[in-house]
Amino acid sequence: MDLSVRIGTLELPTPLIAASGCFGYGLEYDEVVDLASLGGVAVKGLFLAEREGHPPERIVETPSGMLNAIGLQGIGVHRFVREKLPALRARGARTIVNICGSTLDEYVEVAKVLTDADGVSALELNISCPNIKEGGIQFGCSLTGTHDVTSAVRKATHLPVIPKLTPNVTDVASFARAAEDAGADAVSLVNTFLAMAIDVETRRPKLSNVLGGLSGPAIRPIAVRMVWECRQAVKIPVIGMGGIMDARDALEFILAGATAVQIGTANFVDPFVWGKIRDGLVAYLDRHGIARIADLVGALDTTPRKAVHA
Amino acid sequence: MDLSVRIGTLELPTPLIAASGCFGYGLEYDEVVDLASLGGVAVKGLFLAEREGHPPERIVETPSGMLNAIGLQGIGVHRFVREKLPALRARGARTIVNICGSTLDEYVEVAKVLTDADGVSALELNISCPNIKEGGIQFGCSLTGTHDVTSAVRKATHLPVIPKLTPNVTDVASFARAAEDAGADAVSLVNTFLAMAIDVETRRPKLSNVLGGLSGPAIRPIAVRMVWECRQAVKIPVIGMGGIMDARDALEFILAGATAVQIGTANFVDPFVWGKIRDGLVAYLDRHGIARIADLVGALDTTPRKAVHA
Amino acid sequence: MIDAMPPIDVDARVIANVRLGHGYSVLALEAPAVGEQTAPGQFVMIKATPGTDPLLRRPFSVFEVLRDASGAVTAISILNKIAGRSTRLLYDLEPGDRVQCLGPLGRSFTVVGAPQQAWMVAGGVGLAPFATLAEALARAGTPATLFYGARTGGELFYLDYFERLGVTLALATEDGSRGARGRVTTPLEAALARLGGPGMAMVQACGPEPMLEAVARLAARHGQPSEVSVERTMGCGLGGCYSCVVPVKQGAEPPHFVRSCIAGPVFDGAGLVWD
Amino acid sequence: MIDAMPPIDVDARVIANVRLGHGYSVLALEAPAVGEQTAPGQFVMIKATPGTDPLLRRPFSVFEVLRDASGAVTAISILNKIAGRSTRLLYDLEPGDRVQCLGPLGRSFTVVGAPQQAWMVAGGVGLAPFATLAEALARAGTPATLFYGARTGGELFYLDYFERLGVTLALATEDGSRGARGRVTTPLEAALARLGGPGMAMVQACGPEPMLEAVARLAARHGQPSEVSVERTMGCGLGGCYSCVVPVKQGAEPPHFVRSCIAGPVFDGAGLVWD
Ligand SMILES: Cc1cc2nc3c(=O)[nH]c(=O)nc-3n(C[C@H](O)[C@H](O)[C@H](O)COP(=O)(O)OP(=O)(O)OC[C@H]3O[C@@H](n4cnc5c(N)ncnc54)[C@H](O)[C@@H]3O)c2cc1C
Ligand SMILES: Cc1cc2nc3c(=O)[nH]c(=O)nc-3n(C[C@H](O)[C@H](O)[C@H](O)COP(=O)(O)OP(=O)(O)OC[C@H]3O[C@@H](n4cnc5c(N)ncnc54)[C@H](O)[C@@H]3O)c2cc1C
Ligand SMILES: Cc1cc2nc3c(=O)[nH]c(=O)nc-3n(C[C@H](O)[C@H](O)[C@H](O)COP(=O)(O)O)c2cc1C
Ligand SMILES: Cc1cc2nc3c(=O)[nH]c(=O)nc-3n(C[C@H](O)[C@H](O)[C@H](O)COP(=O)(O)O)c2cc1C
Ligand code: FES
Ligand code: FES
Repeated sequence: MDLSVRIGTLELPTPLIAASGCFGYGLEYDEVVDLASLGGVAVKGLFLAEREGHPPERIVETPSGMLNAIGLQGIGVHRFVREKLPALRARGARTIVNICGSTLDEYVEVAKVLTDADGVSALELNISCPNIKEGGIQFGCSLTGTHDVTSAVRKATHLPVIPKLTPNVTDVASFARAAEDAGADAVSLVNTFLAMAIDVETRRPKLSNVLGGLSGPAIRPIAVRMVWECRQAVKIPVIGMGGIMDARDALEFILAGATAVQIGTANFVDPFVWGKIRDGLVAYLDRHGIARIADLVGALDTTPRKAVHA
Repeated sequence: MDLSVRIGTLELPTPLIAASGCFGYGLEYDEVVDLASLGGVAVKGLFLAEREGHPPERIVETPSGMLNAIGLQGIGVHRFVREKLPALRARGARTIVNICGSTLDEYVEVAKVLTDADGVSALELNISCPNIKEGGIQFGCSLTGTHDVTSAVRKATHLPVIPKLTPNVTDVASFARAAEDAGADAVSLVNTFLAMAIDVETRRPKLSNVLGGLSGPAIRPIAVRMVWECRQAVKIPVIGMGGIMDARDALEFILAGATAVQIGTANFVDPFVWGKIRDGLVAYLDRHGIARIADLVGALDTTPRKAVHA
Repeated sequence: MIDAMPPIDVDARVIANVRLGHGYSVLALEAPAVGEQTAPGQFVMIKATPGTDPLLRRPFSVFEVLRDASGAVTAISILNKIAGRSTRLLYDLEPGDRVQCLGPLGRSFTVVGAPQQAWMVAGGVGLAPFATLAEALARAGTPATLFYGARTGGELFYLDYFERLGVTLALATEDGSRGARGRVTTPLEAALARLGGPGMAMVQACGPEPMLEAVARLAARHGQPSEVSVERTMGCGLGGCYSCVVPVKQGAEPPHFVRSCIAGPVFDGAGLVWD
Repeated sequence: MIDAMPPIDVDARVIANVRLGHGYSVLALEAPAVGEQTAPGQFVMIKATPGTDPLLRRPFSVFEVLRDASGAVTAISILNKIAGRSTRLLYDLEPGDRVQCLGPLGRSFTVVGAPQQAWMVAGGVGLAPFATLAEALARAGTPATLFYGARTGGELFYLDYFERLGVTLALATEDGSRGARGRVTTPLEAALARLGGPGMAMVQACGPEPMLEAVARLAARHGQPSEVSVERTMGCGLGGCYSCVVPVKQGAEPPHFVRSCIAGPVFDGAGLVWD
């Protein structure tokens, strides 16, 4: 049973990637998961400098989902390269760095630092964080912005470039196209949906940031639709995510057209989810007599059923 | 305790309105709810002519939500006026007719028929049904389209005109503004989120229409955010909906800026939900010593809490 | 026939949950007010757990209407078969647990009278509506036969229950372990062929849709009326959502989608359009 | 002090769920492998029900580590207080039910040794981490006092448990029904004033944050070290989500948000920044 997939030049042993911001810098999970056994590890979004992020409350649970407004707290790319990357490399993790910028130049700067460093497998461009004004969302919500950041980073690195798309747009497929035109090696989606929750007793927002990003199973049907739309719009690989809790959910994304999938919120609910999903994928391939999971990518059959009546 | 609210010239005894497509033509619930006790009844979307809608499967459950692709099956506006409206009027229901059109002219035609009829309280313009190509979504996803349909219907009727906005856009507030500029008396939102679900065993979509609209608690945090954005963008009343299951949920929308709320999916889960939410609202006003629910509209306090640290 | 009383919603206590094996259980719910109003073939909408996952209720035929010694209705039961999440949750319920039970809903089977016979045709969990129908037929003194098919003999339940009511049994199993080998339509067709003339039996069926179609066609071919109870995904059970439609003939015009929760689940077998 | 062993996730059977009243219960879970590794003040992440609503686990201090006659660990218990949905679900669990229990997690309290005394300060459900700490202190022969405050006498639990371990009790209730009237800080402050000199007592607190702040300030003012266990909303308990941060002093630099699930929940009281 072959679970390996390719994202451009990147060869992943499984299609299961830890989603950015849901897996710390990877090393936090060293004790519970063999980092090398994952398809990849997308680390928490990094700017050039350190960031404190938003004050609590930073998360709140919602029906089958959660809102977060962490505010991209992080150690900055330089400390990351010094303090985290060597250990990740030592463990054989395929590290995908989720990069952020307040300006186009900052994205390029961060990309260069990571390109010169040893042990980075790919760059995921976070142009879709809904939680901070200067979090790149101004790029992610405009086609030209998406194109410009992607091509600027493209020019600055030989590493695979993976713009991460926001679902808070009318036509996500056009953003996938803009990324492809700008030389992206793949696109990943979805980031979280801009949302809010209110404590009706205090009449205040539940999050200090007022707004937060919705993730988890609640958003899965929308995310699957968006992956399906992007699959039809571009030739480059699509990395799908949004509410994947088990192998069945991962297969929904793969059948819709995702070459690989990322798992975020589910890792909070169960840090041992990785082995369970992996085993579930193997069992599915087995049950259906399919040798390679890659053969299932986009295999959704949408031919109409026999009409119920004339 | 005063639960009444005003939508333009329309005076509603409570802010609780049955959402279109989730309450049949109202009369289906005659046995379980006193239709006159509701703030209003938004009936199933109507075209000029009858429609068969999509073949089954038409709905599928998802985490804390459901997808539907009914395809606007309906009896058409003429039969509605003949067969349903008199009975609705007799029961003292405030009937809000959700109108659809394949063309701008059809919207106007349907509006005229209903304006000449007796017993229609308002027209809700369905420019946001995600489930059929010609369901007006082409209007609902373009600012000019939204403006044009609204002003055309505005000119054709003296009834309150309430464009219903789709959440499948980048900036819903701009659509609320377009509607207001075109003379809308209020806007209602959200319609469902375009989504899909896949049966991984058969590798086919679960819905015959492939795509469907996501409703229910899963979408509530996104819908509340959109209502809050619209509240700040326009002066006309905002009618909020999306996953309201209980009084607490309804209050979230009201505090975010909804003058009234609509309840759809919850009515499937519990057709007796109306009295429960009504009682919950009264208890809340009581507990907080508030005389009129109208005083809570947009009463969300977003002033930052005492900073956790400098 | 339509039940006149408005449906009610009961926060029903689980009285018993008897596992029959093969994923079947008989779940007894303390909902007498529902039971008193239930006509044979009507259904209830049940929410197995509070909370929003699973979100929607699920439809179940009323299986038994349970009575105490004095004959007063104490509860209803459903014949539950595990098909997915909610039926699994129901299967796992223990006495004392509670579920929301809304009903009775939908159109019921016609209770025919002698000399016409009632021929009930059940496939698998499609047995459910016939326990109450058999009781009504017994009360009416109508000669009744139950054609009952399952995969294997171990999945044929409540046979003694029907025998006690004087119902003639015609069984079929796909593995031949009990009754005729094959589909339930095999003994049915043989019996129809032996039947004197048109209109002598009202054929009433519940089970998988291919079976319903076969039964309706057989009955028509032999000049017998039929009623079939369809199972479509139901979001509300009250006519609110239009999820449960089936195509129904309307004379010359093209068939029309009808809501099976209010126009059905029991339909005239001759009126339905099959794929 | 950090626990060296990796956390494990146990599909734990509920052994008992003793309701103490006032919304409190002691829930015993068959998770010996977690109990064997637990140091005083560590916590577990518990998912009360399968499914996605509620979605996330909830953090709970390990209350007791339960042993059989031979001294082998058989289970852990948590002291659960109803605060919302998951704690309500846990309160309603019955023996035989199962929950997912991940742990042990986080940094534990320091077990000081004589001549230094250990002063435990508990507010309400903040009692939870001190049962295991009291045991460890008893094993170490460290003189221990429990300052324990609640709204009313009926909410002071497990007093005999601590007495059996030779812990001196100093109680306070807001309604004065038991011990000193007022906050637990009242008897604490009095005792600190009587204490001979700096460093003689390690003050260890768990409870509402205003109480933790007051305790840390009092201890500092009287020259005693303190450790406080904070309660922040936790999404993962493993350092993955950054939801649980508290501001910690770092010398001259501005304070810094630190993840309380891995750097805490127990912190040096002098190191935290209070609003
Ligand atoms: C009028 C009526 C009466 C019924 N009576 C009984 C009964 O007496 N006993 C019994 O065990 N079952 C009965 N059913 C079927 C029962 O409603 C479904 O098995 C149940 O809804 C499945 O829910 P689930 O959550 O377990 O499965 P899900 O997880 O919702 O889905 C699992 C599988 O079940 C299918 N399914 C989902 N909903 C329905 C549905 N409404 N009808 C048929 N298949 C469905 C799905 O397509 C999927 O293939 C009846 C259905 C109807 C419409
Ligand atoms: C390290 C740690 C140890 C804890 N130990 C215990 C214990 O031993 N016994 C016990 O009863 N409780 C303990 N708590 C608190 C417990 O985790 C919360 O009461 C619980 O998460 C509430 O979940 P809920 O679903 O019942 O409430 P929700 O429905 O999630 O929320 C209801 C209320 O509880 C608040 N709340 C939600 N999550 C938390 C949280 N993580 N911490 C504090 N308040 C929260 C919400 O803000 C809201 O006001 C501990 C918390 C932490 C961080
Ligand atoms: C707490 C939290 C923090 C996140 N931080 C980031 C981030 O730093 N960068 C990013 O691109 N996405 C971030 N995300 C989004 C996730 O990577 C993912 O796109 C989203 O959560 C949907 O996947 P899921 O439903 O599996 O969680 C974050 C999500 C959560 C819940
Ligand atoms: C089965 C179904 C049918 C619907 N039909 C319509 C419709 O005809 N016209 C319309 O404007 N909205 C329709 N909607 C959308 C609802 O009116 C409402 O906007 C949406 O469901 C969100 O509210 P809820 O989460 O409370 O259901 C439909 C929704 C459902 C679930
Ligand atoms: S189930 Fe909703 S209309 Fe039939
Ligand atoms: S709870 Fe997730 S980082 Fe602490």
